[in-house]
Amino acid sequence: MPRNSGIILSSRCVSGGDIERRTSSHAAVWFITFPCAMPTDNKRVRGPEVSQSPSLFLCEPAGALPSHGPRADGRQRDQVDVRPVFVRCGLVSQAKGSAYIEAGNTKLMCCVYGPRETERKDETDMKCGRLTTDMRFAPFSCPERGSWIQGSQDKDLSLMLHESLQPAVCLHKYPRSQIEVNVMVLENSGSVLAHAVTCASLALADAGIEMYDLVLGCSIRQDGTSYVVDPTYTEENRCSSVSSENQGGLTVAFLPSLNQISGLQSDGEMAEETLTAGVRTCIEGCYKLYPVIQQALAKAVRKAAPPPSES
Amino acid sequence: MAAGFKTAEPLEYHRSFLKENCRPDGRELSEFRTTTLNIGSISTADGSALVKVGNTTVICGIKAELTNPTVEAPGKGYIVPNVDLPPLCSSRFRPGPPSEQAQAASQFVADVIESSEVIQTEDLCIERGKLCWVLYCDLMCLDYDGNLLDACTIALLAALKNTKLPEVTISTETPEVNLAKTRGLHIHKHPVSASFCVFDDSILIVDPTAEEESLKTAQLTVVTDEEDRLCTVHKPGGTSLSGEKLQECISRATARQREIQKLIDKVTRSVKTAQ
Amino acid sequence: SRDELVCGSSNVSLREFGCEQSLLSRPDGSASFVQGDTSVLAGVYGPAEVKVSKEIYDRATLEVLIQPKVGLPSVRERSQEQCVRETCEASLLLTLHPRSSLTLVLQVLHDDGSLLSCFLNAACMALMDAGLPMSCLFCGVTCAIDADGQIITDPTAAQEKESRALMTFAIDSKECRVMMSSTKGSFSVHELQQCIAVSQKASEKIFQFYRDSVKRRYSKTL
Amino acid sequence: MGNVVQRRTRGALRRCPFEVCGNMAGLELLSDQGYRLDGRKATELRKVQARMGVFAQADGSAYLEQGNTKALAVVYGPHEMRGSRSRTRHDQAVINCQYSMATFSTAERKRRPHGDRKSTEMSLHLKQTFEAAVMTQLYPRSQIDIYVKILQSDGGNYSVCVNAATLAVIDAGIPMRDYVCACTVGFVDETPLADLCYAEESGGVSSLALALLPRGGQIALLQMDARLHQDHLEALIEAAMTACKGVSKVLDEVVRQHLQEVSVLTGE
Amino acid sequence: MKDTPLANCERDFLLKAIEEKKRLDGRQTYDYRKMKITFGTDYGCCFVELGKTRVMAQVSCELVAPKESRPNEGIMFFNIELSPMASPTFEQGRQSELSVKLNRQLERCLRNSKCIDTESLCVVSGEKVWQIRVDVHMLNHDGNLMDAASIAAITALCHFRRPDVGIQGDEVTVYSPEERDPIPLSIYHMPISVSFSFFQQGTYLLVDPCEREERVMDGLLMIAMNKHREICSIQSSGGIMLLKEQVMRCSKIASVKVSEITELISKALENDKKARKAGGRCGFAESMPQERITALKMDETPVEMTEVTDRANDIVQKAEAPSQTVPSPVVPVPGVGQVGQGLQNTWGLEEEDEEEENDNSGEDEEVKETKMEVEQHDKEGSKQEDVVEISDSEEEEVVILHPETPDKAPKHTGPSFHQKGAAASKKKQKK
Repeated sequence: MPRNSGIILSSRCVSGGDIERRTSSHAAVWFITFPCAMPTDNKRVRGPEVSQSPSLFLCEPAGALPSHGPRADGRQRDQVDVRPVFVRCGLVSQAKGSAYIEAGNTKLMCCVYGPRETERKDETDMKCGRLTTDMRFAPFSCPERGSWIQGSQDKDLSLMLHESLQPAVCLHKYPRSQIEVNVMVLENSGSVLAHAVTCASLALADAGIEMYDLVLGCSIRQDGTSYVVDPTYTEENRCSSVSSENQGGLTVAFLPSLNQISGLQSDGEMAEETLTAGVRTCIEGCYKLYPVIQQALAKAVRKAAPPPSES
Repeated sequence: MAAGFKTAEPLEYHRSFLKENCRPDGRELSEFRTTTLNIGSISTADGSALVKVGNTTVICGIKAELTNPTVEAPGKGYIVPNVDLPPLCSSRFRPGPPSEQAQAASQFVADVIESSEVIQTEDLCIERGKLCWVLYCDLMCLDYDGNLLDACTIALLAALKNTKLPEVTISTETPEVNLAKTRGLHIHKHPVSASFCVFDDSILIVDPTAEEESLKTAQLTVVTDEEDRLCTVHKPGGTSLSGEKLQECISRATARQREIQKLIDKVTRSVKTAQ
Repeated sequence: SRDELVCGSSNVSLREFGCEQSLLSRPDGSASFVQGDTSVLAGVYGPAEVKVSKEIYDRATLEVLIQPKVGLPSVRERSQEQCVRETCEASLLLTLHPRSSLTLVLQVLHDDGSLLSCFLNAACMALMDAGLPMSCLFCGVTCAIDADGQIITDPTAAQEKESRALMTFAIDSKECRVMMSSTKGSFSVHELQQCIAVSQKASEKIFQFYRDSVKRRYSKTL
Repeated sequence: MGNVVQRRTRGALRRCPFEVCGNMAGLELLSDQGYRLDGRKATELRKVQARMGVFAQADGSAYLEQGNTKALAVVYGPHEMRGSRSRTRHDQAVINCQYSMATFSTAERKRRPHGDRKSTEMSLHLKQTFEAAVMTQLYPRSQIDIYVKILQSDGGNYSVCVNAATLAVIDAGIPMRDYVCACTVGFVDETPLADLCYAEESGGVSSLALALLPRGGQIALLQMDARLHQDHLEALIEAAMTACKGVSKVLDEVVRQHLQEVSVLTGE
Repeated sequence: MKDTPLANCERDFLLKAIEEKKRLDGRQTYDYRKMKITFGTDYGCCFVELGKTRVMAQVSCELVAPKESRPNEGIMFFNIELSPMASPTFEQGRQSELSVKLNRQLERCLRNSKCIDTESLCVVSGEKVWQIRVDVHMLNHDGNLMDAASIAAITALCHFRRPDVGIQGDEVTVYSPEERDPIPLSIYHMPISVSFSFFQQGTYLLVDPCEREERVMDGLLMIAMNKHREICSIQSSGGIMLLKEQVMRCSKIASVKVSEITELISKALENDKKARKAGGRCGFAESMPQERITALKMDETPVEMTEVTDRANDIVQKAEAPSQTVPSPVVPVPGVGQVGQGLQNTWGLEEEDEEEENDNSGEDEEVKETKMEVEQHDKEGSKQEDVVEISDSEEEEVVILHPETPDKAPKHTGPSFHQKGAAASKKKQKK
């Protein structure tokens, strides 16, 4: 799942665990220093060795989320209540195809370059094109500042994105070439992977890459007996109930007109029936999204090649 | 036909326009592209701004974190600007560590901050020798169509003006952060840059596009503040320019500074009144 | 006004400087340049075979590497490399060697102020030593403006630290115009123009030095 | 925080092993009675146990234990050159070695299994040893890969790797000039100690690693750390050579044993 | 850059010469090339010339936290930088085999032999210790880099002075050289590496191989020793097979060479100390040869300042003053502003706002935006959806699903891209 809390917390330990800080009495801030032989990034302007997010020092720590009643943004629980989506194609002048998606506060951009010659000759496939995906988070996209250097989470997400998109793209039509999909998360407010899939498929379509169908993504968060669709960052990272039963997240990539699932990713612990119900909910969510994406694409096409009657 | 000419002989194509004192996109030689500014759009950042100069788009997000000041400068905080040119913004950039251009841009932004004293690092000190702020100014290009440096400086300045720091009190030796109480940064100067390209060793054009940049023989960036003082005159090599030509650029840069400062001020005010 | 102070100032001088060419056996051209205590060693390789990824079809690819004395090169060195490279590119006739590579390596031996100008001077001497065709020569001059508004040319590290603004220019030998400019601190337009004028004057001295050293080398007498 | 290993899931950067190494300086490495920490005599080797042909997919493989140091060696090849073709030698085979240590092989968890200076150097040394021992000229324009992994480290990593790799190369049927046997020896109280364990290695003993082709008494690799007076060098090398010859006997036995087993299986 | 391969006849020639006990530069088998040791302006900077091989070492120090396992010891860090200046085959920032080999050998030679008292580098136990960093830069590669590097590194360490520190309570003050004289490192002994190259399966042996010889050799044996005849490290490299006797012979030669080199280093250090005491200038500028035609020096020269001010004034005055009219920016919604009348961009997050402007001014503008809102139907949860398009002109394409539901989502506190939502709904009302 996108940046789940475990990873974020452990990467925070880079700047020193706060437990140690709070128990130390003789120094204002207790930082851990590392032996200096550690390789440093000399291709960027360097700041201090370590720094900590102010959120670690909050006066009153944020409480747990309620597990019932309406959600923080007013949406409904246990219903296919997706956030309003704002989509647009063809924003980046330099790219072959591009798309921007905004769902709640989650903001993503995707650019598609290619098809072009493969970079490495030994990877050239004579029969089939190569699809490469790269998903990155802007350093300011999450509540905690991220590093410029791509972490394993980003690579993991890139791979999942790749797996969700590949079945939809007619790669056999692009022999010996590669198609690059770059996704940049500008603001992470949950359900990043799902929206990245949608955004990337839209950008691919905008680039005129032949596809069997659009790929739409939707995710849910199961929290005990209830679930939330299209969870926000806080909903993703904070669980309200104590029991670990049926706690987890699920992201589905779906080809709506073929009615096929191209990618499914789940984490946490869920019962079999909960999971199948979750998949069904996600598909429903995708169908809600479908007309919006279709409209945006139609608009982009109309703009690129206006029908002769208009001109 | 024109498209073919443009692809085959890009230099001749541009020359034929410059002869007529205009440019392929219809601008005059000393005309900037439309500059659009949007501030505060990233809620996860402490300050943010999105700037578009023509097609070139740069987003700046500022994140403030707490750290110890250095032993050499116990009363100072840090500002860490970094420019990233991800492969997303143009096909000319490859994934991997920052390219030379990105590194040079990062250094340029760092130099502008230091030379102009837009923010005095003393303002970022919370307790001398113990605790201070570090402002990570991460600039990311989303669409590269030339004139990266101008877009970066505007984005940085607007984002800094938009930045709100929470109040920090030190009680019993540990800092306490109060998110409810925030304050803005004290912006001492308003440095704004103007970039120029030299064409065929003599013709000066303003605000070059990516295509114009690839055909240039020299590039020049002048940064001025509201008191008409120069903060940076950055010309990394290329064909030579006389003092007179430089003076022309400086005059244009001064006018540009006024224009942009007014834009930033107005947009910042519009946010305040809206709240 | 402040601008009047400049004339007759005793600070406006260049420290003693020296240069030795062809001092390394491996590079195709090499030079060490000394300005006061600041010294830089430069080595040039090329024209030679170029990596396919860096090949340019109509001219040579110039690569400039700056090696700091302590630690690894950082972003600051990258920016200086860019300045030196683009200056060299403008003066070298790169189109005479298409699809080939030129490498210029600059090693800091000691930094006592005016380092960037020393880089430029060492680079120019090394390029000359390598016998690469150039359309003009170039030299670097650093000017500092101290707290009283006085101009100091070729400042030492201590003077640089005290100064309010610092400017380094590369001046070409053909028309004595500004090829490169890199500044720090804030200053007025007047100050900028004065520093350019001073640098142009100082460049005459350095070009004369270039000429003398070349003359000495080819006259084969001491 | 710099480029920490990016291809792996990151954990916390700071952590302490449960057992922090105590100071070994106070320990007596050689008792008055002439016994070492683990009860061996000065010239006694640790128990060597080995098995050949542990992997089916590899061309040759071997597992070797020397006391508590355990290593696994795998050989692929000779095969066509892979990777950069520029390294191809027209007159001999290229030997490619990679040395790595399992993250759990040491008392403190190892952060980088391979790729740091020390293990790169170890790979280089292995390569050098086997270039000398393998008859590379028989396989021009080809490549032989030797991968060695330390599963548990208790001193003498280099020697154990060499011994394990020798068996693996033999298992792969690649002709060698002779067995290459390696041993680490130390020098305490004017006495050379054979086959050092970790406690002895870290106890400030000057140690010498030597790889020997026993039949001709040729030294394929010689490496020494820490200070030793020149006059003692000869005795130390002599001790190392004797120890290596001891190892070679064990290896020879292992090979013969293995051959017998195989021939029984094939019914000859 | 690729290295030029050695021609077969050149290789044969070199090997033949070695067989005949002759070397290209006229040396004997066991001779070192001419060695020159000079120092830089500051402490801890040493240049070593070994024939044409040139190496520079610089020592620096920094206060850092110690390693957890050794809280009372300073840290030594060695780095040999194979600068591309030394040889075209060296690449910047790449860990080549050679660089690993040299770095490890130097570490073994200087760190593992414990030649420096690291305990004296401790300032506050467990908190602050000195880290001594030795950077060795290869400037010209003409063979035997290891010996040159080891000599440069140990000489630079001997030459280095670290700043004095004072401790009051838990505060550490670092004194500048003006306040208190800097302190030299305490060095127990000086290990020096001596390299032997072997040819023709170990039949022939040469000391201090030059670059050409290194290219035809079979292997190398490096022995590091100090003048007390203590061996600090031995390392054989390259696929050679040595006999015990050869190793013993090499160690004997090494002990002779090491005492000679140690002598030379001490003399050089002595001379430098004298020169510094006498207050004379030292450093790189002084070591530049005067008698060569390739070198020239010029004394301090004044720069004529005539006309400088006039010229500057002239340029400034002649220049056109910047125009005083400042175009007024357009701020359609809070948080967004635009200035300039140039071409329109394709990236138009805010274009609906612009569009509004255009509507008012009556400009015919191509609109390229889509604004959509997905809204959940009323709480009954009916899953039906019908798309309603409420745009009567081709330019304006605003699609709202379920327009009867009031705008529920864009109730954002704080500015966001979403203000466009507000702009769009405003427009809807206008209609």
